[in-house]
Amino acid sequence: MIHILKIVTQRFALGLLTLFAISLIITFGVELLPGDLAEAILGQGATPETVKVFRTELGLDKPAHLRYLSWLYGMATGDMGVSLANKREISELIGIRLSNTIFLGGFAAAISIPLALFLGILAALYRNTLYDRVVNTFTLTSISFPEFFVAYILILFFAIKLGWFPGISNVSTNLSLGDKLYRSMLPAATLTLVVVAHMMRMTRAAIINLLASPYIEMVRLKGISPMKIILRHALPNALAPIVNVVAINLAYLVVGVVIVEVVFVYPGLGQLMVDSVSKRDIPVVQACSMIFASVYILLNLSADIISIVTNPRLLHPR
Amino acid sequence: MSAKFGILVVLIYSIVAIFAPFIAPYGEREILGRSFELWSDKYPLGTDNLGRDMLSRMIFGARNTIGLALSITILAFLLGSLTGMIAAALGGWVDQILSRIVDVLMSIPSLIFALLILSIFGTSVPYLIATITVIDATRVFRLARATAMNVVVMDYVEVARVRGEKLDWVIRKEILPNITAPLLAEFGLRFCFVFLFISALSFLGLGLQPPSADWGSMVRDNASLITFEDITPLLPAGAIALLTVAVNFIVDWLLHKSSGLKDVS
Amino acid sequence: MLADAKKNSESESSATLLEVKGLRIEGLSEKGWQEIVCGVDLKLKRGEILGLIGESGAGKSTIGLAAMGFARDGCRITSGEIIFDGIELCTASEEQKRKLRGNRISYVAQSAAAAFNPAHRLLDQFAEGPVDHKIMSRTEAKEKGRQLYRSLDLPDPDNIGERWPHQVSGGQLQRMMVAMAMSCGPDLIVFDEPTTALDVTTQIEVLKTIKEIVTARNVSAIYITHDLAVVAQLADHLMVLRYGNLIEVNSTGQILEAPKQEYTRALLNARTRHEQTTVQISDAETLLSINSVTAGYGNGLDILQEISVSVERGRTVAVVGESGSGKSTLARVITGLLPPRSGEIHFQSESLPPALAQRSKQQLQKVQMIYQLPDVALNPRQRVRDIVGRPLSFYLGLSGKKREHRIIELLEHIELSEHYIDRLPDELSGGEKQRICIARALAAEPELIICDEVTSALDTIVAKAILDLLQRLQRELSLTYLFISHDLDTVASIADQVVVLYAGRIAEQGPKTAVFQPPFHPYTRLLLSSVPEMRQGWLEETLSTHEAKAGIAREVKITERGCPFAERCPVAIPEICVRDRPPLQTPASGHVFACQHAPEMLLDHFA
Amino acid sequence: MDSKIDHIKEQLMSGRITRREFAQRLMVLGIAGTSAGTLLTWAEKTQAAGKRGGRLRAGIAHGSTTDTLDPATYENGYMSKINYAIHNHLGEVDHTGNMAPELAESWDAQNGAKTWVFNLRRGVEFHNGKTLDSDDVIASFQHHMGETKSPAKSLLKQVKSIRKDGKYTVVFELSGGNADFPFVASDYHIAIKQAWDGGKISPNDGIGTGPYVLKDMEMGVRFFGTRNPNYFKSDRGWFNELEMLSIVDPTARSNALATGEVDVIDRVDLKTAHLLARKSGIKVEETTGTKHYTFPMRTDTSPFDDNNVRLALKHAVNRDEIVEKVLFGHGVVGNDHPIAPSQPFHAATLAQRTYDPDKARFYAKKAGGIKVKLSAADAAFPGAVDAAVLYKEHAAAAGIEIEVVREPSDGYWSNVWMKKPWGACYWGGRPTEDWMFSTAYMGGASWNDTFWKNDRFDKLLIEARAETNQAKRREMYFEMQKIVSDKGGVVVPMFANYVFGTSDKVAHGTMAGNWDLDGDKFHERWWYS
Repeated sequence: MIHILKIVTQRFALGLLTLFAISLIITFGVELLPGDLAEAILGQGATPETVKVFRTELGLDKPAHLRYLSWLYGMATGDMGVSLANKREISELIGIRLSNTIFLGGFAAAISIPLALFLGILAALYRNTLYDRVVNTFTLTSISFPEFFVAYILILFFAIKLGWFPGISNVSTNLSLGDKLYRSMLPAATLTLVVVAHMMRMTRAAIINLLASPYIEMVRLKGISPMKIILRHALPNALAPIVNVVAINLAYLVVGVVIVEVVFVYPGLGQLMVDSVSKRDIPVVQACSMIFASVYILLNLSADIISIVTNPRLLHPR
Repeated sequence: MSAKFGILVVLIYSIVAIFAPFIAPYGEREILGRSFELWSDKYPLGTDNLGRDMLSRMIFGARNTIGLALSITILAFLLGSLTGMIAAALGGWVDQILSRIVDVLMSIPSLIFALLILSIFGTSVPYLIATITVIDATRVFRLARATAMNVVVMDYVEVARVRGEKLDWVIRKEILPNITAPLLAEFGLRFCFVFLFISALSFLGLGLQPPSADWGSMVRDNASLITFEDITPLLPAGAIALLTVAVNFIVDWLLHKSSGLKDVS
Repeated sequence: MLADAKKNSESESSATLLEVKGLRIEGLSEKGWQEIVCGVDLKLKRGEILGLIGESGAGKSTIGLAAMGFARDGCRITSGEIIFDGIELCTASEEQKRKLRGNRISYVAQSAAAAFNPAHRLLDQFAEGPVDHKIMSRTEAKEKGRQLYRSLDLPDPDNIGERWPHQVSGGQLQRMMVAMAMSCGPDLIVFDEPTTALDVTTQIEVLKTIKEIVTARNVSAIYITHDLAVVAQLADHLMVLRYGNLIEVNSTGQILEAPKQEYTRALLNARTRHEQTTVQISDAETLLSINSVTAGYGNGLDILQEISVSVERGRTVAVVGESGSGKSTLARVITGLLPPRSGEIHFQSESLPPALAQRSKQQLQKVQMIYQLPDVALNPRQRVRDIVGRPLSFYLGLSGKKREHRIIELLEHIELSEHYIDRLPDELSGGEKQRICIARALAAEPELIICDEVTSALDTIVAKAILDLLQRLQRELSLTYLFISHDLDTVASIADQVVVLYAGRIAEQGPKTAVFQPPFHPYTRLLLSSVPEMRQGWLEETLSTHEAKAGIAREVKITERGCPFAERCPVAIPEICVRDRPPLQTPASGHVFACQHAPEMLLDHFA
Repeated sequence: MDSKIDHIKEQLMSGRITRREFAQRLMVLGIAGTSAGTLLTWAEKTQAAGKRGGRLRAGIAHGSTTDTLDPATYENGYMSKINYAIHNHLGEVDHTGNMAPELAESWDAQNGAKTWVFNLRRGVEFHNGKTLDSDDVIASFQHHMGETKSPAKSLLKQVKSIRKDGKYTVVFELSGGNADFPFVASDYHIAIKQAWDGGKISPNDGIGTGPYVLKDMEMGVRFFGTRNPNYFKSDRGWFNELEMLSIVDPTARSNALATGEVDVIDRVDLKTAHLLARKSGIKVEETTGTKHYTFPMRTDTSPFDDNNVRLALKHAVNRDEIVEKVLFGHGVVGNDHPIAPSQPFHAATLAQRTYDPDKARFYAKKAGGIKVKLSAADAAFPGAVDAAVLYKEHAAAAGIEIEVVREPSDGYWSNVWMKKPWGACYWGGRPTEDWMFSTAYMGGASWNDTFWKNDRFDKLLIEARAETNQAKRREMYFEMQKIVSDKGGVVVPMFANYVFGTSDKVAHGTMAGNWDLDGDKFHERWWYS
């Protein structure tokens, strides 16, 4: 147990370091982008005078490193600051978006993870059969279409032709859970198609990899049924690589869904970040990237912890 | 069987890509007729929004897309696997530093990262290649490092070290040949992710320079037609999908060949 | 059909349990399907133990598994009949066979560490068979498990089952696997080399368990091994196999006393101890001297404590001990892979830098190493030419024709033809691989070769050939060996000097003649008495001895104080041995041992 | 007489008088009998169709999380539609392109159009119940003057002072005569908001006098408002509720309309407009306005400082093909000046420039050969990259080499526009000729994206501004258009229509073309049939 705690603390510290590095990269990356918030917001309407006034109003006339330091101080004291563009509290701004993003990601994960495991296990069980080939080809095909394209195809069939689900998912906070699920069905399905192949292939590969191991031969020689062999003996040992891939895909579901958000008009965090980058709203970009990075780091950390917890060698040292 | 199919597809694609100017009925950028003409003898797959021959665009697209995807994937593998192996072979602080850098890069959403870089430096082909290469290389690094770790503990690597071999030999001759199989498997998937990434970028307006044809951008340009049950966008998308499936068939077969025989003892 | 089978089993209950007729099995290789078992017949009566002997590639395991109606992936049974208690297994459905496996026929694998699922507790794995075969409830099954553990004298039998596989020592794990095979009360157990990977002392412990199980419960068994001496302790009949063919079948006694076939005699011979007198070199130069080296990994315990060994040119120094005694660590210290915490290493009176990176090419060239597992010591992606050729170009700068010529010369040295030059390791047998490792070491033209358990992964006949080769090379090229082994038999045949290592400390050290003759250090004595002898009844005799009772079934533990061997020592003096470091004694010049007892006392003890 | 009838017709249509008032005024004018009957039937059609009720759901392009309610930061179509839903302005552009009173009941120019007096409508209430007066108007203007980030600042530079003359009169003193000042004063930025203590507006309060009361808003996502029960226009603002979603992706927008998620979308993807129109229950409509797409060249930069180069390039483009393939026919060709055919002073008699590779080759030869880069991004206008590609092909036929550079959409306006020598640009157009020319063609104007200066042109511009004689004015603007077309640095290949889609349940009268969706006032002017 102390062992795990040590790993967790260590990773946590490294995670903070990573966050710090990212905040630096993002700040100065956005800083390097041509133009700033004043120019971006005024757009075609920017003249040197108006831009100057706007900059002063925003505090953009101060040097970048000073702004970064004050941001860092705010962050350290738990204050995310306010959006430059509309002066709203970033925590409030992001709060709604984040919960939407997590809702969609969670929904997609709730479909895709069990589905991927199920398909992967079956593919491992019936490897090199027609079923295996069909599932493999189908999933490969589904990941070789761009996300927006998958989305459009789903919209064509399920929204336009069949009319089962809405073509856009403008969820708002006051919707009931059922309504929310109904409205986000298509984006969740799109995401599922996008991530399921990777997880399914990994599940299959990890299990097949283990099927050659002596202890699997041993249980086969104990006369245990093939399904039980996979569920009881192969799966627990294949968990570490599977969990890793699941973590990567979960991170993707939270972090990488900008395009699905655009297509389905889903008010998520990705859209917020893209908007803010293009408007150079640095505090919001910072906050978003911190959240994304934290999600990534936390998911990886939990994958590591699950790997440890499911591995008796690490959990119960001699 | 499926491997033969894969090889056949890749072969056809390569021929099309290499000999595009001789195969295509019209030029890549030639504006011929009206917008969105239907399929006809003159234009076998109709014309695109500017009245360019769709078939010719597809054929030249093969050239640009495969060329781009291939060079990005190869570069990413060179960069990623080399650094990954160095991290595994040297361990210690070198490994720590490289791994942390990769962690940082991977924690930034890749689209955002690309958006930043390409907006700063512009979307010329070299920057496009460099950006996607770096993003892809981080994934390759993780894989290369993890697999190389398993090789590094082998006695034959120890033999080489005790012999006094330099890092370059250990990586080139001892580690690399033994991790090619998993790297190859990843290559197949990465290759297709590059297409997808290019098309996602062109969704955000950062793809390849016009008027060059590439499948990713072609999918994007015509994607809106699909909701009106027009199959035009399915052509480039299908071309990508077919290639992806074919490449992965070959990779699966290679993997099976290299690992399958070990099962028999 | 079913009624027939039942009748069969009733009428022949004392007669044949398993009958195999004309069994042919093919395996998939690069060249396609090839026959690996070529028409084998066997018959096994109830309560009988049949030994299947042969080298690797003989098809023993394949036959053993076929007896369960099982063929590994990449294998297929092409013809023949396998009748188990009236049931034809070749034609039986998968479901039928599944019901037999683990239930009426069970299996004990070579490595329990690999055969136990690391993700489940031991008792759960024990209970899995009976529960899934619906023989008993989970609680009943677990209770049965605890009973079996108790009757097998496993430590802490009530709780050991709650442990995870990695928490139990190799010998105990192997015994628990034997217990697991008994979980459903089978009619037949297939033992597939169950002791091959173990130390001699542990081997006795496992053999004891098997013997108890099989004889006491009247279970039939097929015992697969390459070690005649081991199977002689158990089997009623022996079948000698080679390349999938039956060479000789007879009762154990007959085979041991009067083998009919040349090959059987070779198998017997390989286990017979042959003392060899080595060339005496007067005034031998000290090549390597290790001066009170202490070493360990990371922040852990000292794995080696104040070890001093010197190796003279042209001689062979053997380092002996069970696993965990620190033998391989010593090799790593010498090669520079593990810089010692204290102490020095001199080579040809020149001080060797402790870390690998600090050593010069010349220094590295002088010490070469051969590893225990040729499979992982050879890069599977390099051809023999590159493997052997690399030291030639690296150290000696040879290239082109000269290099090629030298490679062929080296191949001749190791008795392989020049056709091997283009092979990959996968295309070589275990013995051939080890020969290539030797050639690679020779290619560097070293002064000293460290041989780390070079024969323990090989079949007996092959191992003997390798030892012969090493000795021949030593004579011809006047090589110096530091020979690491747990097998006293091997050591006895090759060493000039012997160092007995226990828990990182030297227990006894000196000329072979001195070490292997009374007075013995108690540990040396234990090791010697554990080496199986090629005669029936040896096991029972050994088990009855005083030192075996005290010494086997224990693990090597490093202690901070006292004598680490104290708790396994039959003559340990209570309190003193646990508390005080044993004094170093020199009964004769060059012979040192560490014990509280005086040599004369020990002579008495083991008289 | 006709003009008077027209005037009350307009008043009826823009909702300032009711049908009953219309009939009364006809009587006052002494119109009776058949013609009165015809007019009344017409009035019936125009007006009576208006029906209260329902929730209008619109899917609007643009919209960003970084948007704010501050009128000084309105930069996209989504916010300007919200602007018109919440706020009113002094006047509004009606469907004829003329200025009609809104919060100002009437206005007067004095002193050679240097002094403007605006009389405010009485009894107009803000959403919070406060009654509008001249302080509010002055505060609203001052928000865009002086130290401000507002893009309207440059428009209001001509305003020397604003003062109130009683509770309902505001007087503007201009530095020079401007006959079009009511247009300027009704610029969309200058929403009339309430003056709080201290005489300043609170820019982000979301309170106005407009047809809808802001209830809920998430920037870049959704706007929700309910009908303003006290709206001063009794025959406007028919819908009970208004919901506007920001749907940036064009395909998503048309999907939303096709699946009935919204009732109105703007900026229909031209590529698929004909397909969308074919769907049952959906109408695709368009209005022609002042929106035009241009390729401005920096005339201060080589080689564009040579008018031969400019003329060569102007002749080297096939406008018809661009209109056909980029606008899919939803627009008209341009004549290298920014005045739309729908505008009153459009130079209709000016010869239309056509694709003429020979002439282009001639000018190119005079310039010593042309090899240039054209920067474009779809941020400039939808299809800009395609248009540039087509241009390249057209010019190639005249031996002119154009390299198309696709610029990132992100940051296009700050990094490419007015920076790169030749690029693509979008102009929503300005309601008056003077405004358009002063904004982008007068020497030294801050948005003079061609960096062009022509003395004759600048002189005409100043004169025309204060000229009140319409015939003279027409002549002057005609000459200016010719100068821009022949000597200017801009290629104007096309005027683009506003193309939008609606459900067929949505009805409307004649639509204004100054902005998309009926002058961005669809929510106020339309109703459910």
